[in-house]
Amino acid sequence: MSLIKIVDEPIDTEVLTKSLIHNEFGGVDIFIGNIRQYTDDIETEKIEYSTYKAMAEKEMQKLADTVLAKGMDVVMVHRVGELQLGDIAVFIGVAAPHRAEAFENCQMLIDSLKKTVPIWKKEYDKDKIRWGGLE
Amino acid sequence: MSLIKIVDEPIDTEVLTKSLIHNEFGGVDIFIGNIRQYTDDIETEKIEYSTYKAMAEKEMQKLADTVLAKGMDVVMVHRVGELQLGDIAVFIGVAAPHRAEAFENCQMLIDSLKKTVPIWKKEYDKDKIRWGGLE
Amino acid sequence: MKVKLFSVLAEKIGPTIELDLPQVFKSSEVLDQIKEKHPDYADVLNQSLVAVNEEYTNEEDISLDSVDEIAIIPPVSGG
Amino acid sequence: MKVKLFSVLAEKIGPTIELDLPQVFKSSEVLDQIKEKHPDYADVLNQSLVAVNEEYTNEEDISLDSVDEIAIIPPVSGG
Repeated sequence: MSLIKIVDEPIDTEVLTKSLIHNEFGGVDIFIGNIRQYTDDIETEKIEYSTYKAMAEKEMQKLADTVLAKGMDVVMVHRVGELQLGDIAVFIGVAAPHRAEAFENCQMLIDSLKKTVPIWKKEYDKDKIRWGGLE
Repeated sequence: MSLIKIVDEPIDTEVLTKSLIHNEFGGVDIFIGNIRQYTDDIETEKIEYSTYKAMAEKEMQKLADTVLAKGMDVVMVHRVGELQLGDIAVFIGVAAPHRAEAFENCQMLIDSLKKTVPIWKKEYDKDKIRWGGLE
Repeated sequence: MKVKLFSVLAEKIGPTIELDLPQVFKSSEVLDQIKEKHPDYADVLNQSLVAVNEEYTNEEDISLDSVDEIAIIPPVSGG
Repeated sequence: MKVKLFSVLAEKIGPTIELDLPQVFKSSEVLDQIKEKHPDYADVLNQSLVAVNEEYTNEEDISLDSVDEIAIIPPVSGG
């Protein structure tokens, strides 16, 4: 029972984790991305995520479908809005018969999400505001 | 605050997950192994895990130390005793500044645990009892 | 045609921008029209993609009749 | 010297087995002594390692004086 969505409330890791435990599958890999205080010397105070929601959920579903088609279960949830230090921005989980597949596909999903899903961060750093992704 | 142990009670994924969310780290990878009903045509009814506890915790700590030494956080918890279908046998989590390291080290820890940590399974399958690991 | 803007473009220019698009066009023409109106954001626009009906476009011809929604997608940075 | 057994060996033979070990020995001698007493489990013992003081041993000489605990480690199967 896959779950793919963008939310504007805190991500409930417990509910999402439990949804990935199935008798048919023996291995679950989960990636959680949370708001980090320091990136090298830059100190972050908060991050505002925005999205083009309908398209973002479509793009997330496309990514998930490639994994679901291989018979695994997938959860992909991204939070938007204003997030504080330590808040969870993204939760990606893959349940698979074999653990190597779970790891491989979970990593592929987060790597791909960062490339194709229309979500943007506005990072409030101590020295200035930074827009994610821009060169 | 790493946590390395063998327990004989259900594994609380929520507490362990929360313990891996730190402001210093942005990426957490978690592996969860649960009792699977079918392995190809073999139907499992339950699994009894036993351990040489003192040595197992030492071996788990050695594995964790290699990751802790790289500045990451690590949780490794293995449950022993009688586990039913869907029960969680093992929870391994790595929190790291960068997600690639989290994935890589989490996978290394579960792969290594399966090779060196003295824990054994007695699998009650529908057709017969199987002892894990034996050739 | 109202074109949706997001991220830094939405904040600086507004959530949408009205463009006058021909019957058949390419995504580059959409970006060019916005650059003309807002040359200050040429740099962001040069890094952006165009989505039509919630799908990324490349260099194909786009027929205005088939367009329900156009959006400018600056480099994404989720996760 | 009481040697600890685990897994299938513990279930079939018992949680410990009493062996008479010389002052200096190798891990293979521990396994050989058990195989002699329980030839039925030679196959499992051939796949097992020996731990001394909760550490895996290889082919080094082991001095009985330094031994607090010996255990036979059948192939592990956690996870």
